[in-house]
Amino acid sequence: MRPFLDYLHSNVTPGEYGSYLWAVIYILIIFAVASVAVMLMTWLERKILAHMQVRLGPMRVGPHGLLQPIADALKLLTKEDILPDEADKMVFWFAPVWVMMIAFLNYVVLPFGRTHAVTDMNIGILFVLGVSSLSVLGVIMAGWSSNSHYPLMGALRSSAQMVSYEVAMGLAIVSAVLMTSLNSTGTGTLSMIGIVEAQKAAGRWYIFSMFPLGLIAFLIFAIAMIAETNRAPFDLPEAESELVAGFHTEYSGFRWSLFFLAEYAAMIGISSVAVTLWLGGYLRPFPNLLSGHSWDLAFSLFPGLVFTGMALMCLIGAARMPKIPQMKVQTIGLWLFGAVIALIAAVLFLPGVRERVQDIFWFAAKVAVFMYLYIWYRGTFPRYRFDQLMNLGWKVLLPISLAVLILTALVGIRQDLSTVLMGVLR
Amino acid sequence: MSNSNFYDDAPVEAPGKTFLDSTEMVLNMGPQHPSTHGVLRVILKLDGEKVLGTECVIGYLHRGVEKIAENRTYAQFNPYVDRMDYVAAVSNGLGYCGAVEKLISAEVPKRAEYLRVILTELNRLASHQVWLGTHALDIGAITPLFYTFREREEILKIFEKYCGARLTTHAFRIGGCQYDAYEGFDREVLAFCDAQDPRLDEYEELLTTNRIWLERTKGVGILSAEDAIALGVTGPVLRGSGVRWDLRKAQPYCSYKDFDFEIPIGLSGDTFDRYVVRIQEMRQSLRIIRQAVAGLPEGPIMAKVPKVLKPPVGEIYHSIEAPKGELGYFIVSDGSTQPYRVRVRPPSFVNLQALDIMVRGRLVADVVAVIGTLDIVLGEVDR
Amino acid sequence: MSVAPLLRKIFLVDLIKGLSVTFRSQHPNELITEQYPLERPWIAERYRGQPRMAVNPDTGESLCNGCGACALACPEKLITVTSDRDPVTKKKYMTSYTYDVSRCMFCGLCQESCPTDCIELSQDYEMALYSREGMTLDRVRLEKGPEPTEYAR
Amino acid sequence: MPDETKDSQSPAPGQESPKAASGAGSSPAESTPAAPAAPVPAAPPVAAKPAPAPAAAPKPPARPAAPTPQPWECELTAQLKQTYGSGIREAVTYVGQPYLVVDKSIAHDILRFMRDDEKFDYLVDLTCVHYPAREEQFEVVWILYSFSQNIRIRVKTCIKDGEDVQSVCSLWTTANWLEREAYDMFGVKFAGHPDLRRILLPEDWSGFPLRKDHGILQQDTEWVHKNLGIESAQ
Repeated sequence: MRPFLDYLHSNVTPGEYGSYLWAVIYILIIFAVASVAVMLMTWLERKILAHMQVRLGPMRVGPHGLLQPIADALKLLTKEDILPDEADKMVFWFAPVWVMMIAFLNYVVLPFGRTHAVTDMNIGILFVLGVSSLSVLGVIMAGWSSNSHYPLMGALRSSAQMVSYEVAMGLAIVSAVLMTSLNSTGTGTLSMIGIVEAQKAAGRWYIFSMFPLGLIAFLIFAIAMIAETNRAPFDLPEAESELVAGFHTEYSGFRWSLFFLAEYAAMIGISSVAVTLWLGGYLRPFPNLLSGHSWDLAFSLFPGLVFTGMALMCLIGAARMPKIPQMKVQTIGLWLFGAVIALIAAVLFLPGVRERVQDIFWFAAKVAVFMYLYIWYRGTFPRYRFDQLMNLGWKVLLPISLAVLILTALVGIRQDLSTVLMGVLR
Repeated sequence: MSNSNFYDDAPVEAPGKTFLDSTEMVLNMGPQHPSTHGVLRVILKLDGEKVLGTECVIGYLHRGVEKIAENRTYAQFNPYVDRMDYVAAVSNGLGYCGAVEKLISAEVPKRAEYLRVILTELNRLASHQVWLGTHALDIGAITPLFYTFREREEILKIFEKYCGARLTTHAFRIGGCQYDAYEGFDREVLAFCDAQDPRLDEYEELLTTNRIWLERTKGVGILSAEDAIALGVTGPVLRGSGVRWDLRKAQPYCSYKDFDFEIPIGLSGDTFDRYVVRIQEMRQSLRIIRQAVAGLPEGPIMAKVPKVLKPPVGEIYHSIEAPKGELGYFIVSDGSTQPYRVRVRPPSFVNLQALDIMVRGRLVADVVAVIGTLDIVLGEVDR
Repeated sequence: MSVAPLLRKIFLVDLIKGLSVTFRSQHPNELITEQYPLERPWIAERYRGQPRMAVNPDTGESLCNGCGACALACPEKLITVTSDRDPVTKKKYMTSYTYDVSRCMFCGLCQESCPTDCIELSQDYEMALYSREGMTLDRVRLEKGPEPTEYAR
Repeated sequence: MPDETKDSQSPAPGQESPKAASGAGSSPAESTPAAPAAPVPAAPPVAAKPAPAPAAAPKPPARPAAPTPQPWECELTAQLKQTYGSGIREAVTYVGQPYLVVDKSIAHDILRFMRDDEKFDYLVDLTCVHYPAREEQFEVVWILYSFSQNIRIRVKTCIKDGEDVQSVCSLWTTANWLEREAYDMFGVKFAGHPDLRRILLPEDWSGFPLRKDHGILQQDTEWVHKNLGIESAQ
């Protein structure tokens, strides 16, 4: 029991600490939180998209449709599980499981805080790249095993798309990794925590370093990651107006919900990678500009303040609910919801908690921005056509990312280069 | 409705070859496909994603409107025409009433004609808004649909106030209009026009300059002017191909002579041109509405038409510029109270025929873009 | 390609313009959704909805004189009127009246043809039923007029 | 009238027809049909004084001034009559709309002539009318329009039941579906059509619904009887 609790006083991840038990606990927590985040994400997506489209979105299940994801989940779980007669049963059964597994496998190395990660692999980012490219396998399995035209075409599109955008994405990642080696010690790292710590040491996020190289690399990654997760405007594999539902046309009920869960989990996962690589991961904003004890304190109050704000929004919303008998239950529900959030806010203000939670909060906030962007793009842009998508991937993103990589390398070794050049000239 | 010939073209399976060696795939799109605008079924012959040929299977919504007409009196058939192109019901009514009026040589009062113009042009706006929303939705932009339907709602409210129905309006009667403009009609219509201009700009901001939209529409579904004329397409599809022909100008009916407006045309006949033509047409419609409201004369709204219509023996063809193209009615009268034959010349039906030539050799994604740009309504295709 | 369009393309001006449109639309004032059973939709005065028959408010007698003009005018032939002649006053009066709403397309030709303004299409629009029975309205139902539906949760 | 012609503009690029100006302006007989609402000069507008008509509903309305078909005389008809003689059975205008009734044997030639020489490059519509009482039961109607002259005319021919008409698919591509629809609805066969099948109705439909002898309830009753095993309630 002792070593079990001892971990809490250590300052490393469970992986480094070597405690399998804690690793399992972390995994369970991450799985639970990610699932809840996905549910919340579906609600947010529907709400935000609705508001962009001058609609209200879900309003009936719970106050402002807050319980809609639960209702959806219940519906999906109780739906008939249809297995097409002509399908390749084994593969058809396995595809959603595979996609789901891969989507969550990424979370193993994601650092939500200095110590909040399952493990800190020294090849972390390589692991992410490797694992995320496996998800295409599940999509192909789903499309092929359905034995139907639309899924097959969706799968074909998906495989081509994911493979080609992985190249640009990988090159963009390499340029970020390259930046880690450009510190005083000259030792680069592939570890996710290492990369964040390198940004801390460098005193700036990589999106701003070597301006505009970091920014361009980040933008390339940001585009490629939308394509990787099959989201608008690159949602060709499931292009609704063309392929009905793409690779998961034949899926229904629980199996379909696994795909759905995996898609959102992958979105959150890949956004976390972008945050880690370019946006300083779990670091708080302006570590240099606004340093000092009082600023530290001010920033540590942020999580609590945000939750207080959310609680206030709930309470105001509850107060402004129409005063009619039909809305009574909903109003009470919103009051309660606000109260729960207020309670969380109160907990977050506690001195012991607020230091430990800060990392996670900043990380989550940065990921949330990406989530909003995902929804925003979906609400705004038309969809690319298949050949245009390939053009963009191979003819635009790939050359630019190559150029960025080379330039980053050149800028990184400019001192050595000039020495060498000088030597040659002499 | 069958497609026997279509499958006959499939390559004969050579001995020792499996289906894996075949490069062609037959994809059945519709009738329950998200982007076939109703119950259109298109069978695509594909090589990978490339379209080798199409076959439209239509008739799922066939209600035999022409047969119904032979069993109704002239006035009774009027509500049925609303059900053909149900997003432009008012235009259908205008065409039918105009045809019967010509048959009985009735002179429609000026005020009624102006009211008809206002409502028909509002309907053109509504129809184009439905087109824009669904077309953008097909290409993947899901938001314009809601913006366009928001504005369409305003038009439908005006319709509801004017004639008591939103979609199947039955707004006009043979010889004029049943309803006079309600109190505040002109004010509301003008307010709508003023609100519409910035909204149109908003749509254009979302789409016209958007690089994805441009890539998806430019050079897609090109229809040359020669092909367009040979295929008999009309309306924005014809004008998008560069033929400046609009029945409102070429053979003005219903006081369109009085109004000053332009006919926008496209240059290359691609999807983007048709998009621009329709957007410009919406602006021209606003212009016409403003002029018509400003010049709305006083007076009767109904010509003196006998209650029981018995047109003289004869036949008539009357066509109007509906939002989708030339909507014609060919009516044969045998002197009785019921038409002997009513033939509807549906613009959507004829325009749909151009689908094959427009998508051959292009990608699957272009098929939905082209179906969207043709702006078909299956109620009218199948009648 | 001149410089300005190129720059616009590089800095994604077109995309940002589109994004700003959707972003602006999120303002709560732009919402247009009507929460239907809670909020009653606006209905025009001339709305053509469920049919009803007017009665003389003073005497409670039907305004219908049994002429059958509505039945003649109806394109769907869904109105049946039977009438009789009063032996004393020699006036025609209506004996029964049925209206099949399930086939009605609300064109309004019946109310236009009615010489006494008896049959009219009212503003009631909640006519959905779980079965076809009850869709054929008789005189009593028509004179009682629409019964507004109460929705409760 | 010339204004309208000008407004309509020239259609296809490079198709500046010299007929555009002269066709509408020169002969009054030819320009009349272009006016959609203008009544034929000989027939005064009927709606001018139908005074007693609306009063009594059942009584047939007075139709003293009903428009009557007028002979259509212009260069075109003269030329056609000269070439085809009695093949041109009628050339008349009715309410300002000219039409030709021609023999079935020369219909295709006339249509080709119309398209090639007279620039009627747009086939507006193709349809049929069924007159069961006549010996030549079906009247096939082609409605043609010329962009350059801004004139719409109808060409009609009469055929017996079971006879073929020459398809015009080779002249106007648009005829393809229109002929299929005419076949679907009337059973009129178009010889030389590349793919003459039903278009709106299912392949296994029996009969041709727009023929006058096709009862509207007959198909319904049969279907209900066959598939549901009950008598149709209609």
